[in-house]
Amino acid sequence: MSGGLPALTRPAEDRTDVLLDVNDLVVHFPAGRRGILGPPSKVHAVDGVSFRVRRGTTFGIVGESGSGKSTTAQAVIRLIPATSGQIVFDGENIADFRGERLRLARSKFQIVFQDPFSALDPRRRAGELIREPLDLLNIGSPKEREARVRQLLEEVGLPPQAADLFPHQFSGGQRQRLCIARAMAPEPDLIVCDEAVSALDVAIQAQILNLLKKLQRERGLTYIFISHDLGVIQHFCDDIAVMYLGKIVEQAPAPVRAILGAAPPL
Amino acid sequence: MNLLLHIVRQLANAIGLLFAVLVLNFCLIHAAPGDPAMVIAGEMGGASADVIAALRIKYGLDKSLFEQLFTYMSKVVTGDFGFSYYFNEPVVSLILQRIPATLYLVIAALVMSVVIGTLLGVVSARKPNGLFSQGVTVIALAGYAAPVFWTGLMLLLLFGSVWPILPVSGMIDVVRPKTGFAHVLDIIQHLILPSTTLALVFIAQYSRLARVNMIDALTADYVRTARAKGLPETIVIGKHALRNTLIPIVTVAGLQFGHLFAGAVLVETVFSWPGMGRLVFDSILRRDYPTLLAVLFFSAVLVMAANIVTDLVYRLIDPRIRSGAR
Amino acid sequence: MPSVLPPVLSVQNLSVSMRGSNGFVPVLENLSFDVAEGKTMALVGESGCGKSMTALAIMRLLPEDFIVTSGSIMLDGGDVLAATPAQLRGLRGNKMSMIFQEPMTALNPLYTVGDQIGEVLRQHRKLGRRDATEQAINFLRAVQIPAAEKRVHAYPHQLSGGMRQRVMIAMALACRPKLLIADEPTTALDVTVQAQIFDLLSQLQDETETSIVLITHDLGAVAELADDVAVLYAGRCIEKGTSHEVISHARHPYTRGLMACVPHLQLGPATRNTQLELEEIPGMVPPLGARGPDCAFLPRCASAGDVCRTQPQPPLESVEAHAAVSCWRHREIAP
Amino acid sequence: MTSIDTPALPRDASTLPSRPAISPTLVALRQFCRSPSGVAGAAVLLILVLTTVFGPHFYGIDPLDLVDAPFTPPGEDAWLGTDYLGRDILAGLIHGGRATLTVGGVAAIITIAIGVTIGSLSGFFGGVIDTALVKITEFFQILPPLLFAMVLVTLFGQTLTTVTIAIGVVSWPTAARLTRAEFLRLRNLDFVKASRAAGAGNGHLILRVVLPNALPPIIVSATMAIGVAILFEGGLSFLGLGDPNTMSWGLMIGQNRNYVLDGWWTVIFPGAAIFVAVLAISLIGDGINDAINPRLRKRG
Repeated sequence: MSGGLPALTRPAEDRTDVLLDVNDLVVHFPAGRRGILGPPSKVHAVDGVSFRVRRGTTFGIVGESGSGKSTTAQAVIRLIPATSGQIVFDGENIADFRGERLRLARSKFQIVFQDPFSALDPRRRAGELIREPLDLLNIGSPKEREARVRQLLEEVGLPPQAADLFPHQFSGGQRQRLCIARAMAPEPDLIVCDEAVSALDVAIQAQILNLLKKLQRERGLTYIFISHDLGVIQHFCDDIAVMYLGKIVEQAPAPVRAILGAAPPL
Repeated sequence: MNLLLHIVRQLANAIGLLFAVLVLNFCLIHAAPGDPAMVIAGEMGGASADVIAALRIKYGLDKSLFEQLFTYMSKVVTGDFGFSYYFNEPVVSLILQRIPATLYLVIAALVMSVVIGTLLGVVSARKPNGLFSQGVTVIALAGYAAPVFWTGLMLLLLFGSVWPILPVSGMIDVVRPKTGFAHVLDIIQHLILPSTTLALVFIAQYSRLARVNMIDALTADYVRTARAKGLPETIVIGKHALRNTLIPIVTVAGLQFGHLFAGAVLVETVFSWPGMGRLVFDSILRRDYPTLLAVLFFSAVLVMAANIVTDLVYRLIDPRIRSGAR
Repeated sequence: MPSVLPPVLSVQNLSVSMRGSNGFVPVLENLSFDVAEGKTMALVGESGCGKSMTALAIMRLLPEDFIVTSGSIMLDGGDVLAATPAQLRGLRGNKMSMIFQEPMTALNPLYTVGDQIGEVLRQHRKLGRRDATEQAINFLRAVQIPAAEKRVHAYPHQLSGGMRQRVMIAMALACRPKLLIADEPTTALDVTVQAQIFDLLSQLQDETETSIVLITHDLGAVAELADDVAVLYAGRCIEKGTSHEVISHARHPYTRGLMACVPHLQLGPATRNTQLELEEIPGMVPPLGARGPDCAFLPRCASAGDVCRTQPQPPLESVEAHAAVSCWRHREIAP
Repeated sequence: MTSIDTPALPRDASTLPSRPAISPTLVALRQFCRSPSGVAGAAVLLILVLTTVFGPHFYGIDPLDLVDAPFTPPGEDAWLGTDYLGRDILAGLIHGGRATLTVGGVAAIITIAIGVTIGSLSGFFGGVIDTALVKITEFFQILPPLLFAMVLVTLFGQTLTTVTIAIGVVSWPTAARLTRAEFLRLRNLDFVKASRAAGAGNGHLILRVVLPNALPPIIVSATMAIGVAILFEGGLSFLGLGDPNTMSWGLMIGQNRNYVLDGWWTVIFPGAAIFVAVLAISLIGDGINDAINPRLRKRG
């Protein structure tokens, strides 16, 4: 899919280079009832969203808080139940996956959350946290998993002995590196970065963005990058979708046009 | 309008729960070992054969369980909770006579424990490491650990023999019955010891609760904002922090009402206070099951009423709930 | 700072320390700056650099384990640090007031917005309850809150984040204070709302000539709103000057690195730079208690020389009329 | 594995603490040993348990046989005096303690088992399960616990087992409410979602991820539950609903209730025993509370 706006009709093109194809994704949350008998009122968090993500690229979703960007991303990797819609991942509609089939498919798509201080279980050591995906999806033998953990720590720029430390012994930036190592453990094709750098200081933010870029180059990873910071999105993403009140209102490759010009330009 | 809707919903919920209590009572009668008729008649008084036979027909014990439930319900709904052979009165009137005494006791204890408990907690939160605060913590622990019937007996001993300035049993002065205002004063005098005994345990709980919540409130952002506005400490604490501290206390007060009631049974037994608690004690001695189960039901009604009241008070204090943002 | 009037706020060698497990740990070391009337001074730095502690020290609202270990804070000629509790209450909300980062929790959820604004007026201007509410409505209009006469009876949870911050601003400016301290006023808000709050602050400043101390880590805000800026790193001021001078001609390697880290939004057609690495500052801020006499930025500084490793951190050396920097090699780094 | 075009990622090992911290449970244990109330409570409780277990060997008097004239004040022959029948109070305390402490312990276990199960299921799953379980909890809450237990014991017989089960069955709502609140809070934290994303099923999430983090407040409420159960057993025995042929502290008070003016010691010593036991347990609960949230302790 070259630059330019995606034409409304989908031209037939090479299936292989599209990793993820989301069609008319809808997520409604029940929000209590008006009267005792009245119909349950619903929050229309995501209201019919469609987009495609090419393999090895970074698809950015930007929008204000409450625009539904995080809900969309978490619904795509089935962390939040979608009301309706298709999620074709690597040719299969994972929206229909259930139980064990879904659980095993999770090795293909992982997530890094925004707040490093609540994304790591405070009662377990860093090594165990990175190992957890391998244990749950029983990838490789125990010895291999141990080696894999050390190798992952190395790749995200943390020393091997970090494996024995508890989350409260790391800084915000280091914790985010742990989360990235953990997301990479089962060697996924897609990693959702849900505001992964928003809670970090500017200098640390740059380190993490460069780390993610390096890992994408080396491993051909595909990212869905969620943020409210247009500067970061424009710098980091190949394609951008802008969400407003649960809908995609604008979609284009990044460098062509900045859309929401509200950020104080320097 | 929203409030009315809420109250209707609360009442519906209450009726549902009380209906469940009645079903529970019914099941208890049938689940208890032995013949339900015996249970209904009560082993002690009036257990003659023909009374049992009459009861069998009255409660349709020969019919299917479901029909029995229906007959039991139809009776209870019309207020017929059975007949107490020991007291020779319908159970309902027996209980209605005793409810006021228990209400005086429980409400006096509740008010005393919430007010004193909150005061102790709030004051000790100001200087958490201060001497006063340590003292309050010790009193709280002791008050919580002392069994209420034991403290009751202690007070009975103290004011009964050592320092006889307070009446130690019953609700009114039987020797010199008084009328009008003096009568009320007499009841209050009799009420002091039992309500204090009952309140002690809950003063302990509320002071701990108030202390922890006040400490949290004092570190909240809005208290910092209040101070940044140059408001004097009295307003910062009295207006801003206190009202936020009251919310958990009101919630717990609603939930604790059942425990308060349970404590009343013990206190009434110690001070022979003529309430439902004393009635329960007597009905157990005489295996008077209908009364026992009826008291259980009526106390559930009172606790339900208390929950509804505390919920309304809660909505009064916290506007977030009032506007439906549950 | 060439200003004819005496500065509204003058902070000299302010140091704040935290009572750690063994002895006091410096959080802020020898910070000095002045703010003239109607001017905005920005304190910029990453989390943990002590900028918020400065604000709380000025307001004498330091949390329990933090104390001012040295320095003076003069507000409109009065010594804040020597003020008695009664005098302090007279200053806060009246001569100097503050708005905080989390508008969600900074307002008391159980009282109406009008009541919380009216409180300041009742306390400092001895207004009656009705007049105070009256004034509160005017102030709500002044901060551009629509339907102010209705919103005055609203509770905080019924307002959006942006609205609540406007209420905080109304509350802070109700008694026309000489100084307004804004501690990261927009960090918790959306980008679009941030711009509105910044516009509001600058507009109110023009009308009321209030001096503002703006605490932020957003360099964009500094460029747009601040007249002067002080860059803080690990509790020390490493660069100071007019915002134009510091932003266009940063001298300290940390300030320069900070500028380069931020992926700036290029409007219009821009070169394809997604593959380029963002300039980054490796390592992390030295934690509290691990800050020796030498330059705090040394472990992360790419242009550190021998002089930096042997000498302690230099005091602020004024390079020009409106700029000063604390770096031995600033001439080689930014000629 | 250094990458090609950027220098090897700087290993900011220098700023990582060298020694790994000990596990949170060990930290909590160490904090507990430092909290005066915790240690004091544990010591007193240990003494109580030891006396009830080994007491009968050293102090061979049987609590039921008549040792001396009724209401003999504490003196040489009966250290703590005799009760209304002339039975030895000290023997009663030793043997009674065994019943009271076991009932307290077992009933607390039942309470926590039911409470944590219901609380965790309703807190974790939410939705219909949550509404149903909350309704059940609400139902149990409107019945005054002691009254309900009295009805159960009266109908199902006054044995130690029915008393224990009755106490357990009526007092689980407190633990259920607390567990549900903890699970609701923890369920939304990212590390639970992260584990689910890593392939964890509900079972793993509940038992291995959420429960360990919810344990501290549950342990405190479990400790408190023992104290509540002891007071409960005392109340039932006091009302004559305890197991008639096993001596327990509450029973001693209940039997001598009417003679308090004749022999104060018949009532004060058993009551003091309950008081000390429950106080010790509350101190332990306080100590654990300090250990798990030091923030409170710093402010005293």
